Amino acid sequence: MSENTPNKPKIGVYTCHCGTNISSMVDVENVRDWAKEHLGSEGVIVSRDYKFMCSSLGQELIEKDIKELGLERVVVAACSPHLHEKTFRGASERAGLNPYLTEMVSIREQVSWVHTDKVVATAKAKSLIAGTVERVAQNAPLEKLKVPINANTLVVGGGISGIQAALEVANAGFHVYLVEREPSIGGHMAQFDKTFPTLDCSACILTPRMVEAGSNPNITLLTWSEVVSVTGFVGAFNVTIKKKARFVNEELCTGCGICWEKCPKSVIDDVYEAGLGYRKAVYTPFAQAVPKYPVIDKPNCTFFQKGTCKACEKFCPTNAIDFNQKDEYLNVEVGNVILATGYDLFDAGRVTNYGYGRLPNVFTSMEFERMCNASGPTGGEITLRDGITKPQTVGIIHCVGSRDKNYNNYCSTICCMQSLKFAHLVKERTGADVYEFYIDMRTAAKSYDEFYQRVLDEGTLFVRGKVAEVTDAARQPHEKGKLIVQVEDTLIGKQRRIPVDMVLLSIGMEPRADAKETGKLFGISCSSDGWFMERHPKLDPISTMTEGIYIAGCATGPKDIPGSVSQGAAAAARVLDKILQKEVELEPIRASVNENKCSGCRICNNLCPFSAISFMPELGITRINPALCQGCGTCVAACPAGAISGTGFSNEQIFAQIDGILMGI
Amino acid sequence: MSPTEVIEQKGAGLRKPEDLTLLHEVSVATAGISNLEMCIQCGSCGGSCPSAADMDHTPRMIFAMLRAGMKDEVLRSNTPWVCVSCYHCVVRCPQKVHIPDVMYALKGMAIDAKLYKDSNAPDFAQSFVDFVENYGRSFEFGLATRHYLKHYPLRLPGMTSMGFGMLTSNRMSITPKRIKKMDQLKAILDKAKTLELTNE
Amino acid sequence: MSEQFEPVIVGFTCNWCSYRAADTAGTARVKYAPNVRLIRLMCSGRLDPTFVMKALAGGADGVLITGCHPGDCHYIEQNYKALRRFLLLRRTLAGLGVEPGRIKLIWASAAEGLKLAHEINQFVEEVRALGPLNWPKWNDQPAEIDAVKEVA
Amino acid sequence: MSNYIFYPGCSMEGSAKAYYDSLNAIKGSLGMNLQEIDDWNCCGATEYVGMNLVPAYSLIARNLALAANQAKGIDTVMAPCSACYLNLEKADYYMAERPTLGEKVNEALAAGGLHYDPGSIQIRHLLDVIINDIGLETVKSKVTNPLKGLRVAPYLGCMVPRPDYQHRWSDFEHPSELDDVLKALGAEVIDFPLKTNCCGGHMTQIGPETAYELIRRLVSSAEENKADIMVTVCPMCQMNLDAYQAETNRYFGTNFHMPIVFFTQLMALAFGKTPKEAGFGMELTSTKDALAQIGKDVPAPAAVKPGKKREGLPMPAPRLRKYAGGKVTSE
Repeated sequence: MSENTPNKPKIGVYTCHCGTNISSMVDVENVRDWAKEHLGSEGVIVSRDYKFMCSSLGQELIEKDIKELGLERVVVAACSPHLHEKTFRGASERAGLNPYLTEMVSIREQVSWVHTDKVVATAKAKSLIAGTVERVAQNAPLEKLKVPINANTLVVGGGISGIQAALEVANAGFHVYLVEREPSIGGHMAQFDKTFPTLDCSACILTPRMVEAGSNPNITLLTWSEVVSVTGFVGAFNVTIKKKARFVNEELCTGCGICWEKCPKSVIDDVYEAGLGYRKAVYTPFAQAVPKYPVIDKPNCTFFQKGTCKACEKFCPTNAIDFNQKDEYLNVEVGNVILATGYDLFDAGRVTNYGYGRLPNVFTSMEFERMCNASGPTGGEITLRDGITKPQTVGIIHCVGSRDKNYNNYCSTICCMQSLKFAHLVKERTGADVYEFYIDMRTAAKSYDEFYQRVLDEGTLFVRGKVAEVTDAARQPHEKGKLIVQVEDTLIGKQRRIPVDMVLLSIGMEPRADAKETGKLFGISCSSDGWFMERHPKLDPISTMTEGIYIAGCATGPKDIPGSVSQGAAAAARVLDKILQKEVELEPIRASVNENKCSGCRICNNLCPFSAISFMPELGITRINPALCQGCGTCVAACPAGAISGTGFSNEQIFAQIDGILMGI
Repeated sequence: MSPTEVIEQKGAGLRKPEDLTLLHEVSVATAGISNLEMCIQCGSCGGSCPSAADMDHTPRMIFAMLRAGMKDEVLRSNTPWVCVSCYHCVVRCPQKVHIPDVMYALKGMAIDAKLYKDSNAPDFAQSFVDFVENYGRSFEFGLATRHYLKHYPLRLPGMTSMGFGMLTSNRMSITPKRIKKMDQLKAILDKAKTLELTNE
Repeated sequence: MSEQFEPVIVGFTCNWCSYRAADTAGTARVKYAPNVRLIRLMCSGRLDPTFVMKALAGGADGVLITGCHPGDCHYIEQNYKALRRFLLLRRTLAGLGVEPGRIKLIWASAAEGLKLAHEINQFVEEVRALGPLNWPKWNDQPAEIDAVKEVA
Repeated sequence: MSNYIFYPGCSMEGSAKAYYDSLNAIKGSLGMNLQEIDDWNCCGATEYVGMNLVPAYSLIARNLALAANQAKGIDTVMAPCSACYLNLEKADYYMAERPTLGEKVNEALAAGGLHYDPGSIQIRHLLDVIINDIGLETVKSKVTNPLKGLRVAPYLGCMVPRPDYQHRWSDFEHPSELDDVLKALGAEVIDFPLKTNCCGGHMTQIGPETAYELIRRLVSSAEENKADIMVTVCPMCQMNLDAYQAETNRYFGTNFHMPIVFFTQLMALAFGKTPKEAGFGMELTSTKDALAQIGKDVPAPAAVKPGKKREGLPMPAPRLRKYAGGKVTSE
């Protein structure tokens, strides 16, 4: 081992092979020897390589060197710090070295995986290591910040995923605010008739959960409400919730239903009935709604629009109608947030070649769900748009708006199973012939393929091909008066025209139209498809880049019911873990003002979006509140006097890193 | 070589890199970016095609055959020649494959390889090209007459009513027009023919 | 390969978006030019203009500054401050006789690994076209060089 | 006055003369000033583009280069023929999408002293210009003779709404633009389900049976929807449906009689022009019954005087010369 260079801390460099992930493109042994030789003057006293640095043996190697060689700094050249920084800082800490004196160099994500020339890649790895060796010498030991966790939790979205999350947290004894923008919780699942592959009634399995959420004393149910602002950070979020005026006094209302019985105004229900049925201007979306209180739909209410009517008020036995009710704003403090905001359905009218909106007997999957539902507009009868005629032939088209670069590139994952369920329901209730038009049959979950087998056995006719068009233009006499589904049957390589009475479009899922704004509100980002982005797509699918904000259900991507429920429960478990720790550790990356250098120029004062910077007029200087500072470093970069320094990313550290990187040239 | 021979010779399935070479070759010969390698074999092209019934292979099958390296079979196929350039397939294709332009590319390759023999289509194209290269304009009467004389002589009596109609209704001139700067156009086309398009 | 000029480029990335975009590019095995070396900051707002001067004075031929898309900043709006500094820096460089094209600002979200790789490739070509950075007037006006180095 | 560089295309002087005549009859009322591209050449239709890429796109691009040179502040080339419109648009789009193609084409153009930068001029179809520049209100204001009682099937064909690289049209499958113009003329417009289906294209020449079936579908659907007349924006569609309708009837043993004219012809009638000025009388499937619906009569076609020396050159003898284009790639 080489001798320590005077005035330089003792540094150890550890280069990982990552199996062959790194070593196939970076000459790891060469890097190891080079670091010892060329960076010896920079303080490197030991340089080692290892097959898997992140393994316990790899970590022990570092711990041993810290203890035996008295290392004062550690550099691990391996994968991205976002994967293993915690691992290696933990190893250092166990060996008695302040964790913030350990840095990682990403030579896998930034070198071996993205370059193709081994010589050049090796040179780049060396340059990055040199930069980090210089930087780490400037690192200072830091102590983690600890902030207490508020035990209250906010759950946004009252679909099955949000309900599950709220119940798990509440049942553990902690308070939950469950916010839902519709008048009732239940989400899309409340609209379905049957659920695949077991065919249990959706309402039968969902309503008990809804009732539980509505009656749990630990859950404050805020329906017909939306989150309008969020400030603070993990452990201490301050959330403002807008409670839209219901025009119904919840204290007095018994949910008896006389108001909507008497209301003279019928409105097409585009939300719950998917446009297939009607509701009144004062309504609850469905009979089992939780809470049971109705809302008055102001833009459609005769009294609000014309000034007369008030039928609901006249007949209400408890005087619960209150036309003067105003929107309320509620401020709540929570420690963690779970976003389970769900999905929108693809607009079938965009695929004009399928004729939705032009050809009456083309239906969307959600319209069909409502049609099948005994409480739906047809009382569970499967009929054509006229409400009478039973179809004799039905065509079901998969992948509408999904797996298509013209619309959404991704697979919506549930449509194959949904379509198979429809085939079964049509057969069972009408005996009609059913055609399924699919590109690929995707039934990859427990008991799903068995259901496909069952539907095959029931005599459904499968045609492998993406439907080209649905038309009413007959070419042959037997096509007259029918909808003709034109498709290449790709298994026989011939175009077919199949006349049917009814077409069902299995429409895909889309991110909520306002997902981006919601993301901004909570400080999380969306993927290029528009779904909320996970901290790690495989290993941390329910966390986000923002501490304390968790995501669950279809808000993160298309999912079936079991997937949504699992994520809701998982997010709740993560929140409970945080609550039980009572406080949360934060990265100690903060800015502070050297009061001797501060000239009081106030340039930095308006830069902080977290209001952490304030001017002390009596002292003529500026101070930074470390509890509010988030560590972005903008003020550090702006201070003309160099009076503000940022821990973890100080000027000295960055300058040293630049020097190191450019050293070889 | 029959398609089965091709497959037997190379072994079943996609063989690298020879088979991909054919896909690549067609891709390079296609105007714009073909996206040919992105085909997921969904059949929305074959389903959309108004003349699919007259094709010996649907466009989708042609793309599968290109992947399998079945060059002769593809260039002998009537598919590209029966394509009516309606562009329904391209706007419906979920992978944005430039299907009609791939068909154009295959026609050019078939002419070069002298493989397509079953119809007069290449001749029609050739007559058209001749007119354009000599006059700078196309010429419906000359084209139609020349074409029908050569390929449907028996139909000509039936068609004369139409041809006569076109003439008497003043819609067909008996003589072609020539552009003024034919030499300029010739120079451009002569130069163009020496230029090979390679992949970027 | 012939004797092609290989520029050295220092890139500053935001911890939340563009550094993760580099992770995304890596995970997806997207290939890009090896000329760039990335330095992680917490936010593009942390970018002190002297970092750029230091890199250019120290031998880099170009500097890439990357941040979250406007409106997507993890710290709400600090990337706008990076944009302001970037515009100022371009003018300063022009004043020093250095091509402003040697610095570039791009937005890349954590999902945009492909975009980041594409932008890196493009910038490498742009700087390659500019040739090696030779600080003007260095030989005849050493005082000025020292001033630049001082700032850096 | 709106100024346009005008690319008529070969058929405007031949089979689509009615289109040309009627356009000339209405352009003044619509305030359109058309400057024909000097010495334009054929766009290559669907045949030349089936040859090698570089010659095909050089042929088209010569027109774009000439147009751009002639433009002097005019930003649009207007083409009334769908195939011409699409080919010009394609050349402009692909030269940009695939820069190597653009370079090669410009290398070829340079041999003729020309150059074209993709994107330097907009390429638009006549219908697009009428709808979006002139506007429906102007069209309505010029109607003196509303086409009341005339049931019209709007037929756009393929190459105008598709592939639509620049997203100029309301839909690929059921665009509404042509319907809107015809409604403005006072006609009764049917919801024609096949409005963007194919007329058979070049198949009338190389595989007539295929084309006859496509013609049959269109004509029978128009009849079923009780249209008096079909209206198109494309010379090829008009030619196929009009001139080959009798052949189609013979082939299937049917008895369709569905006249088809250009939309500009109906515009001219509605603007008060005579049927002759509007180019009627040149169609092979008679418009007599249809015009009777609006109280008009079809003029007799002008007789061709045989033997008169015309502008132009004699026909070349058929030569079966092998196409001498560059190879696509190595074999």
